[in-house]
Amino acid sequence: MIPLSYYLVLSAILFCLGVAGFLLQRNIVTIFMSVELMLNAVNLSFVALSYHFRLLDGQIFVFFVMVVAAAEAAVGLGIIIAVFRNRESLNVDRMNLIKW
Amino acid sequence: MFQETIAPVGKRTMILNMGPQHPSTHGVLHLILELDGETILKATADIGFLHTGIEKTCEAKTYHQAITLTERIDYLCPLTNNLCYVLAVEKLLGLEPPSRAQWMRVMLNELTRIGSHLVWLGTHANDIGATTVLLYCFREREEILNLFEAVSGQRMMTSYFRVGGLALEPPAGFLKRVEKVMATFPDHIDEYEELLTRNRIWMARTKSVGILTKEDALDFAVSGPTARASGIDWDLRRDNPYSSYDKFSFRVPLRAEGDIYARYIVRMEEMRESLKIVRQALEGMPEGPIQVNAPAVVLPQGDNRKTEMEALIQQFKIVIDGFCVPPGEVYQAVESPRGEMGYYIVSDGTAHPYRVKVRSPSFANLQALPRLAEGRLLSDLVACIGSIDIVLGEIDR
Amino acid sequence: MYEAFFFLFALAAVGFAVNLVLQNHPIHSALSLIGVMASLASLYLMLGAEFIAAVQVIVYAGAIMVLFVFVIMLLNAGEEERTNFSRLAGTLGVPLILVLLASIASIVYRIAPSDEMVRFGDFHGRTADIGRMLFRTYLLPFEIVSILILVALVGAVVLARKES
Amino acid sequence: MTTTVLLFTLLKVIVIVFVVLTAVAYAVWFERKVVARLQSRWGPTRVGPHGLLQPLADAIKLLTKEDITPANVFRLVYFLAPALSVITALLAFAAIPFGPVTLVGGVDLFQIANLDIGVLYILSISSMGVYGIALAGWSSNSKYALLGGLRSSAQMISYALAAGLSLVGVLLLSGSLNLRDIVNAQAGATWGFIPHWNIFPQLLGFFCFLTAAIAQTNRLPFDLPEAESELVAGYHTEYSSMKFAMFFMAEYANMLTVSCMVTLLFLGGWHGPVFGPALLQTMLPLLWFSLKVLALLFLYIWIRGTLPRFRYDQLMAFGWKFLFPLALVNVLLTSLIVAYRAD
Repeated sequence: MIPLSYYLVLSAILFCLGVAGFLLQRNIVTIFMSVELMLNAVNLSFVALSYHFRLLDGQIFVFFVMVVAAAEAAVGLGIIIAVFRNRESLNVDRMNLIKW
Repeated sequence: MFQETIAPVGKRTMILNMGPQHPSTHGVLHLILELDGETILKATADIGFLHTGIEKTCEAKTYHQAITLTERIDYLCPLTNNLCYVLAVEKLLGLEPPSRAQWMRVMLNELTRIGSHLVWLGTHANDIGATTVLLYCFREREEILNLFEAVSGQRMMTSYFRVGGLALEPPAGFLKRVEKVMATFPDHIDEYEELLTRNRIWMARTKSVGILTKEDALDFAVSGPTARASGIDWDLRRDNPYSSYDKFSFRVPLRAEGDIYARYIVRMEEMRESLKIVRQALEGMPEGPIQVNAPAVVLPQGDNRKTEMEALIQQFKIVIDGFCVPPGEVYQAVESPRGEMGYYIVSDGTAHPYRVKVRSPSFANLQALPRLAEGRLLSDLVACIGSIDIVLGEIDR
Repeated sequence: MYEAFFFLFALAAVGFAVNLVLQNHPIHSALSLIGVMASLASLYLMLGAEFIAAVQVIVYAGAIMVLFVFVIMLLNAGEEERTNFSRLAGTLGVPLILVLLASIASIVYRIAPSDEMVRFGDFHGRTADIGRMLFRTYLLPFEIVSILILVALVGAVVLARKES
Repeated sequence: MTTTVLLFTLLKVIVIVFVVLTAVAYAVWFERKVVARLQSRWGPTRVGPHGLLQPLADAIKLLTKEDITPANVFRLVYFLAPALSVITALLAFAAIPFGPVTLVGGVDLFQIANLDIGVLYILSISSMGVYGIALAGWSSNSKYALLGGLRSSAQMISYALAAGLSLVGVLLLSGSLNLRDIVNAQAGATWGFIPHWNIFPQLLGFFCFLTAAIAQTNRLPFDLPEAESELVAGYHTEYSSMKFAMFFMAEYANMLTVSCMVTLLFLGGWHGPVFGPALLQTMLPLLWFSLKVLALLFLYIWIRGTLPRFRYDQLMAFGWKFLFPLALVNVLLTSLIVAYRAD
């Protein structure tokens, strides 16, 4: 038996790790993966709450999140490839053309 | 508009050293490839891994001994090399072998051509992934090698052609045996064609891939089936006949497309034409001696050596000193399975050639490879290498 | 047994996530993320969401992450050197993240019923029901998401196209 | 769950893994034999009668060979990749039922776990199999291996889609994701001799799935990731000894999985004429199942012995422009028919 809140706290931990990765990593691919980690953390909350309410709507939301993540990955990786072709680097600090 | 912003500034390319140890470089070809992904931007051939110094070694041998070296140049068609060298020396000496020897030479040469094309087809198909064809081809090649063994005692390094004729009288019933083997061949060729010619994947892999235009083929001095697939109607057997090829009727297969498929079709048809030539040779094989009557050049035959003093001395002289060839130079070309195989021999009047230079078809054909493969995928390169049918021994000599 | 499995997968997920953040090489981060996703799929199974668990593995771990790995391999970029790393992010970021975590946790404990226990098999999300809901209640979002993914597809093709 | 049931289940898992591994070893023998006969050779003949002990000899050889780790590999990933390949290949067998429900002591003998989402489970496990190959290619730090890994990851994603879609028709017909239910829906026969197998209404789906599955298992004509004439050995160029053997095992285990899947989904699973005494009646379904799997394996090998290999761009074009639309058409047609019948 596990209290439901354990799942939610686990989700929070994963989300915060995602945020940390987003902030600490310099590699654009890893940053992108940190975003995916955050999405996954939220998905866990959805599934846990779906269990709590005995409703499937939460799971369907997870489904939608996955589809959006897939779309995001396709476009995002396309952009990364384009950027890499231009700048020969995946470091976000080097992508500072429009930074003032 | 934004296309410009994402245009590649510095292309990241990869240098891939393909070979000399690689399953489909047909020996020890080393290709330096510049790849963008799998697309070949630049292909450079690095040859010389199989350099054996045969041309130079010939200078230290007598004209007779050099025969055994020539067939090691191209291990897929030893008899063609023998023939070319022997014809060149005969030209210098002004000898004309008897017609039976000439017809035997033609027949064995065409058998060699079939055998060589079988190896080409097997390895080429294997490169493209059709493994079964390889096994089928080697099964049939085995029959041809058995014939060589029967006639000369050797399967590959036969040294069967000698200056002035043949080395030995073919064994009794040899022609019958050839006939029997040849009778099965049309079916075998049909079998290969069934597996490949109308195969969708085969056509997709070979059609309009590795195109060599007629102009390029001429510029690169490409010869043989590779040139004929690009629409160059040139076959030395017909256009510059030697060894009484003019007495045979055969068609020279020709295609205009210049792609891998055209080369495949040309070689397949050549095999059928070679069969025709072999059959004509079997039907019209003249009787008579197998060697020209030139005691100073030709080794005495049979039991003469055991009963006649002159024959023994003759044998001794030819073997120890060799025979002298009048000074001069000669170029003799024959149509090898790969194209124009030519021997340029300079004689200074001694028993050793002053210089032997081999014009090898694979060497010229290999030059066309970068033109065929650049801008295409790695898989196409493999198919292209197979389609120009190179033998590294002949390139490096 | 259920507790053991929960802590196993939860610890695995957290461990992989930490590894993701700390690794220098993107391929190791990607592998860690795959580990997180696999652990999460197991947790979904334990919550009775077996369809979501399967889709998590097929779509997330089996397709999206393959794309990531493919891109990392394609670009074949090694470890990035650490450049003008923002000191502010280092000194302030980590404490702030901890604060964020603490606040979320406290809210979870305030709101979530503490007596609610997860029992395996209590709730079973049947695939057929999910399908029914997806195509009845959530038909419009489903269609919108379909168009979204089509747009993303076209966008990705345009981005990755080599100008000839 | 009592301890005896637990122990019994554990024993069952071990036995099934053992059987699967043996089947994998003999699948290799079978392939060598059949390909040899197709190519008018003999195949293995020396070790045991008809070379039947050849798999054993191969195993000893591979186990005792020197295990070479090249100098500049990414060690962790390099060691992980073959294990990942084998584990994902073997995990798929957890959900495959080999015969009808046969309870002994409360444990089903012929299936490890009867999952409600059996089809999805196997699809998801097989979609994880790509990591073994892709990571092996990447971590070897070799150009040939890298090209092989790149090829495989692109190929697997493309064909997983077609494979999944081509199964939708079957799922629509049987209305379940449970493999056992799907097989049971195919019981019986029309007029006593045409079995109710899904292959008849789902011929298109059968073709699509088989093709996509051959591509997913990296077999000719789709064996680009290891195309030996182009990439030397593709993704496992730098592997030797047991690590190489693990990729080999994974490939054949995947072939077996696919053959089992096709048997279950399209060929009526273990259904076939059942007669005779009770013991025979329990064994016959197993026999039918094995025979069908064997026939599919033979098909695999037959294709390998006949066809040349695709080129990379042609493979992609075939997957996306031909197979994928075909699978979509199949879904459309089947759903129309199902909807029409439901009215």
